Amino acid sequence: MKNRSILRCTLLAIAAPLAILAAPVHAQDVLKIGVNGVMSGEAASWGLVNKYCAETTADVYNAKGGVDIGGKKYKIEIVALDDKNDPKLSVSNAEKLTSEGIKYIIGPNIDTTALAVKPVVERAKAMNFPYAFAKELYSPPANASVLGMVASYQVGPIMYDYLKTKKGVKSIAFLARNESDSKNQQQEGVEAAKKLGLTITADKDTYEPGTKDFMPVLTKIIKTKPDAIVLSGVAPADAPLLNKAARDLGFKGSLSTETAQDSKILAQVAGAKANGFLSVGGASTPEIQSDAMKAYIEAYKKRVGEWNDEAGTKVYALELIIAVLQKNPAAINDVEVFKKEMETFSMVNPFVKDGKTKLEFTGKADFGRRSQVGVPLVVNEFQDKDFKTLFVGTIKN
Amino acid sequence: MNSLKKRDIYVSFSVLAIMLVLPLFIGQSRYLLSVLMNCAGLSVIALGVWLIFSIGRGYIGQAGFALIGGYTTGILLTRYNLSYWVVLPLSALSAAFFGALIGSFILKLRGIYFSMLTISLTEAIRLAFLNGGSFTQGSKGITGLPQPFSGDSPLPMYYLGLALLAFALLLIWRVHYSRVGRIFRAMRLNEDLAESFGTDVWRYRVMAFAIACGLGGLGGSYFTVFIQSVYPQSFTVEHSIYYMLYCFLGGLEYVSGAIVGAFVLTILFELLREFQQYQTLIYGVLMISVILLLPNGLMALGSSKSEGSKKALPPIGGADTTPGKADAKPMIGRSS
Amino acid sequence: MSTSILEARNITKRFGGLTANEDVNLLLAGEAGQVVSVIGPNGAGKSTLFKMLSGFLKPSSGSVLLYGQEITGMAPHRIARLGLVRTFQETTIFPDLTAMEHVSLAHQLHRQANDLEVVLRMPRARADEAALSASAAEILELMELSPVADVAARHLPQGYLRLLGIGMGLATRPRVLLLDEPYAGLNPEETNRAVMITRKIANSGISVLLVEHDMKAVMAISDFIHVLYFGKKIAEGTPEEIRNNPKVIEAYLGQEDKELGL
Amino acid sequence: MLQVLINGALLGAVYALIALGLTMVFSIMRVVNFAHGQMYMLGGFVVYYLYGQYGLPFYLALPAAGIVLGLIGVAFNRFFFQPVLATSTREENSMLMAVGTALLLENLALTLFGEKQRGVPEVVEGIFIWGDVAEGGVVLTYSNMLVMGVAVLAIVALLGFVQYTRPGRALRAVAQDKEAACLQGVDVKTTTTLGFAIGAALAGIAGGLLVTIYGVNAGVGSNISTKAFIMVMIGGAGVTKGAILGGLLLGFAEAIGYDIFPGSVTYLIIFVAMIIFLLFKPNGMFGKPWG
Repeated sequence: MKNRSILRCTLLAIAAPLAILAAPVHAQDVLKIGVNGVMSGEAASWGLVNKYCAETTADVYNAKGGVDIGGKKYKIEIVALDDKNDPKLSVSNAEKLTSEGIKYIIGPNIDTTALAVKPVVERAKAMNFPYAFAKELYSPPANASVLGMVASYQVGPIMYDYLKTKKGVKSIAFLARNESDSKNQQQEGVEAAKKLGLTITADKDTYEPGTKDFMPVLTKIIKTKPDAIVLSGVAPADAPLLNKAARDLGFKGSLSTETAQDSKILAQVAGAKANGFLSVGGASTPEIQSDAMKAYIEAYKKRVGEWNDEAGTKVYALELIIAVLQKNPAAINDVEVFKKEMETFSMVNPFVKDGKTKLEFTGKADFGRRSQVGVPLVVNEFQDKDFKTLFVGTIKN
Repeated sequence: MNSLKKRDIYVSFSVLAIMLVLPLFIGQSRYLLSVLMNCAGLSVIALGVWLIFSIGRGYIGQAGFALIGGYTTGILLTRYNLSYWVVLPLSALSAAFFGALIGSFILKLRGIYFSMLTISLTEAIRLAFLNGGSFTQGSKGITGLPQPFSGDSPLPMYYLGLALLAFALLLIWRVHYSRVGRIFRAMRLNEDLAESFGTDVWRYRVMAFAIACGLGGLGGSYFTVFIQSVYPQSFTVEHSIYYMLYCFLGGLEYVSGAIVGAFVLTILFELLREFQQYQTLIYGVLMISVILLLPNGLMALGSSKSEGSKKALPPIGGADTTPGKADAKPMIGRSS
Repeated sequence: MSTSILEARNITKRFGGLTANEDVNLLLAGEAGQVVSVIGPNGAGKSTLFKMLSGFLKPSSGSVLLYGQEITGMAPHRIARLGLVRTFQETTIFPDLTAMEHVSLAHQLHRQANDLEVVLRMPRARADEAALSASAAEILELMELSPVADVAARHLPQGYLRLLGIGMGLATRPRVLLLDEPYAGLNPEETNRAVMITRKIANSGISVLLVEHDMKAVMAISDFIHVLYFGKKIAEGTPEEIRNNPKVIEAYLGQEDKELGL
Repeated sequence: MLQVLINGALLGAVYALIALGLTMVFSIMRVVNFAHGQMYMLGGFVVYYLYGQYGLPFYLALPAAGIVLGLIGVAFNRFFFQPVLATSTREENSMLMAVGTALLLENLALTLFGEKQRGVPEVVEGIFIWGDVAEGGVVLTYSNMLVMGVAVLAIVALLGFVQYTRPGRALRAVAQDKEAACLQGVDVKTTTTLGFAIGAALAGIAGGLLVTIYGVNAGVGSNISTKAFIMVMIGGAGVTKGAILGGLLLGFAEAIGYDIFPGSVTYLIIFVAMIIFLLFKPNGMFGKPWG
C-alpha cells in the first residue's frame, strides 16, 4: 500500500505542476506580447531593458484605456520570461509563449538563444524581434524573425567612415568581448574597415566576459599605436572601464562601439575619461527627442526608477508592432498578414522631433528582405555626462 | 537497504511510466513537452554526476563533457553528414574517451581540490572549443543542425529523451546495485580499505568517470539536436553547478535522486514564472529551505523516521552490545 | 634453512625532516602459519612500517620482499593480489550491508566475471555470486560470525566489526595477513575471542603479522616479536626473550607495567 | 614590459585580498564559499550608496562595507551554515548551501539595486605618467595606487591580527585542528563565527575598494568567485600565504598572458597550467592533504 502511495505521490508531484502550467488564461480583448530574454545573472541588464521597454509601452497605452485595433480597445499585457541566457530555456519559453497564443515576441538577446528559438517561432506561426545580429535569423529562408535594432555591421562602416574623414583616423584596433555576437561584430568590423582602406593594427584581441581590469589587454592594443580603438559588442558595464583604462594608459585617439550604451553609467564610472566615446543611440538624446519620447522616458522612470539610454534603441519594436496591427487588424491572429504589411508599412517616427523621420521595416540590403525594424541610425558622442547626437543616418534598404 | 532500494525502484519506475503516458494527456502542449524534454536530458547528464558522487568525489565538471558530446554531434553532423543514430552513440563514446583520458590523471585528487579542479576543467574545455579555430568555428558555434526526425510533431524527440533517460537510469541502476556499485561505495567510504582487498581503485575510478562523462556526452548530444546548435557557452560552469545541485537536492543515496532533483528543480523554476522578476529570488529561497530542512535530499523525505526506529538491536549471542562505529556518518574523502 | 615469507630490508621512511623509520630489518621466515608481532611505544613508527609493508606508503629507501619477490612501492591492490593483505581498524564500510555481504564483497580477487558481465548480470557473474557466498559463509564460520551473518553492520558491536574486518581480509585468500591493532578497544572477553580466532587463522596456514598495543594479547599469541623504538628496531625474539630484554624494559620504562604484560 | 608588470602587481594585490577572505572561511569551516563573489558585490554596493550617493567620506564608507558584510557573514553562519554543518551527512552539503546563498544574494541585489552598472567618483584624482605606454613607458593612476596600497595594508593588518592577537591565535588553532583547539580552551563556536565574519568582511572590503576603479553590478559575483577559487587552489586551500601567493601569481599570469596571447587563450593556458600543476602538487603549494 505504501508503494502505491509513493507512486501516487510521484504522479501528483509531476502532474499537478504541469496542470497548473497548462491552465490556459483567456481574457477578452487583451493583446498579449511576449518578452523572452536573459533577466538574471551577469547579462541581466540586456533582457531586463527589453522587458522594461515593452512594459513601459504597455503602460503608456493602457493609461489611455488600451490600444484601439480594428475598433476594439485592447489592453496590452506583457508576458516576460527569463531564459538565463540558456538556449534550452529560451526554447521552452518560446513554446510557452506561443502555446498561450502569443503571436509577437520581443527578444531574445544574443545569437545563441535567438537561433535556438527560431524554429519554434517559425513552426508556431508567430514572430519574434530579437536583438541579436546573426544574419541567418533574418535572411530567407528564415521568415519569422525581425531584427529589433541596428546591427553592428550596418553602423560600423558609417562610423569608420566618419572617423576617417572627420577625425583623420588612418588605423584602427579592434577589441571584442569574447562571445559569439561580439566576435562576429569584430570580424565584420575588420572587413568593413579594410574596405575603407584603413589599416588594422589589431583584429583578434578579446577580453573575457567578467574582466574588470582592462589595463593588461589595452596595454597591448595601445602598443600597436592605432588612431582609433573599436570596442566590438561591448557590454554597457564594460564600456566605461575600457574608456577609463585606455585614457589612463595615455591613449589619445578615438574610441567607439557599435552597440547602445548608457550615459549615466559612463558618467559614474569613467567620468570625463569617456568624453569623445562614440556609440549607437536610439532617439533619447535631447537634440532629437519628441514629446512622445519625453513622455515615454517619464513612464519608464515611473516603472523602473531611472532611465537607461540603452532603452532608447528598444522603444521601437513594440510601437511598430502595434502600429502595424492598427493598420491591419487581421494581423492580430495571423503573422502572414503582418509579414505582408512589413513590405510597405511606413509611419512617422513618433519619437523623433522633426516629424519627418520615417519608421518602417528595412534591411533589404543586408538580409534580402525587409526584416528589420527601421530604427534611425543615431550615432552619439559622450560629452560631459551626456550623449550628444553626432548624426542620424538610415539603414540601407 | 531494502527500503532504500524499494523507494528507489518505485520512484524511478513511476517517473518513467508517467513520462511514457503523459503525452496522451498533454500531447497538445509543445511547451509542457519541451519542459519535460529538458527534464529528461538534464536527468541523463545529472545521473553521470551522481555516479561520481557515489565514488566519493564532488564533481562540478560535467558541463565540459556535455559540451564535448555536443560538439562531437555538431561536427559529425555538419562535416560528415552522418546519421544521427550513428552520431549519438559516438558523441557519448567520445565524451567517455576524453573522460577516461582526463580522469586517469585528475581522479587522484580528493575533496575540495577535485571539485575545484573540475570547475576549472569545465572552463578549460569551454575555452578550448572557443579557441578551436575553424574546426569548432570558435565563438560562432555550429548552427543549423538537422533534427533527427522529420515532421512537425515534438513527440519523437520527446520519446527519444525518454529512451535516453531510461537507458541512463538502467545503466546507473545496474552499476550501482551490482558488485561494481558496492565497490564504488567502498571507495567512497575508504579507498584504502577497498584497495586492501585487492581492488584496483584507479581502474574503477576511471571506469566510473568514463561512464559519467559518457552520459554527459549523451545528454549534450541530445540537447544539441534539440536546439539545433552548439556554442562554447552552451554548457558552462553554471550548468555544472546545477547538475551537482540536482543530485544533492534529489538525494545522493538514491539513483533516482539525480532524476528527482532535475525534474523538481526544472519544473519548480517554470512554476515560479508567475512571480516574474522575483522568480529567481524565490527559487533561491526555496533551495536554501530544502537544504536546511532536507539535508539528505528530497528522496529522503519521510524516510528518516522509519530508519531511526530500526535501530533496536537484534539479538546476537555472547558479546556485549556496544554500538560500533557503524553509525559513523558516511563521509566523502575520509582517510584512515 | 628456512624460506623467507615476508622480509623488510633496511627500510627507511622520512617525512620532510622527520625520520619515522630508520634501517628497519624484519624477517618472517620458516613455516607458514606463524604469528609475528611488531610492538613499540606510541610514536615508535609501527604504523609507518605497517603501511610500507602493505604498499600504502613508499619507503624512502630499502626494500620489501614477499616470498623473495620484490614488492617495494607496488600498489596495494597488486600486493594484495600477490597474497599480502592488510586489515584496518575501522572496518565497516556500509552500515546497511550485512556481515555476509561485506565478506562477499571483499572477494574482489577471485571472480571469474569481468565488470561488464557483472553489470549486465551475465551467467558467469551469477555463478560468481553463488561461489563467493559459499566461500563467504566459510569465512564467517571461521570468524565465528555465522550467527550474525544476516545482520546489518550498523547493528553489530565493535568486537564483531573487528572480526568482520579480518574476515574481509581473509576473503582475498592471503598468504600473509597484516592485522592493524586488531584488539584495540575491545573488552577482555572480546579480546580473548579475537586472539583465539587469530590463532585459528594462523593454524590454517596463513602467516600473520600484527601490530598491537595490547601486550598481554601479543605475548599470548606471538611466535616472534619485533620491538620498535623511535623508528629503530631495538630487539627481536620470542615472547620470553622480549620480556627479559633490558633494552625493551628500558624503552617501556615509565609506561605502566601492565602494558608489558609483566 | 614594465607597464605589464605594474598591471600584474595591481591585479595581484587585489586578487590576493579577494583570495584571503575565501581561504579564511575555508580554513575555519571547510566551506568553499561560492557566495564570496556575491559578498564582494555587496561590499561594492555599500560603498556605492554611502560614498557615491550619500556623500559619506570614503575612509568611513570602506570600513562600513567591511562591517556590513561581517554582520551578514555572522548571520549566514548562524542561520545557514551552522545548521547545515550540524545536520548534514556529507561535507559537500555546505558547498551546496554556499551555492544557494550565492543565488539568493545575487537575485536580491538584482531586485534591490537594479540591473545597471554603478560607479563612484574617484577618491583621488590624478595620474603618474612616465613616458608613453606605446613606447614602453609607464602610467599609474593615483586611484590604482590607492587601491594597491589599501589592499596591501588590509592584507598586512589581517596577517598581524592572525599572528599577534588572542582571537587571531584562536583562529589559527581552529584552522589547524578543531578538536585540539577545543581542548586548549578555545571557544570554537565564537571563533568560527569570527572567522566567517572576517572572511565576509574581507570580501566586502575588496568590493568596496574596487568599486572606486571598476564599478559594480549585481552580476559580477560568480566571476570573482571562480577567479578566487583558482588562486586558492594554486596556493593550497586554507593557507594564508598560499592565497596571497596564488593571488599574485594569477595577477601576473593574467597581465603577462594578455600581453602575449589573444584574450581567451590566456585563460585557457592558465586553466590548463593549473590543472597540470595540481596533478603534481595535488594540495597546491602549501596546502595540507585532503582528509
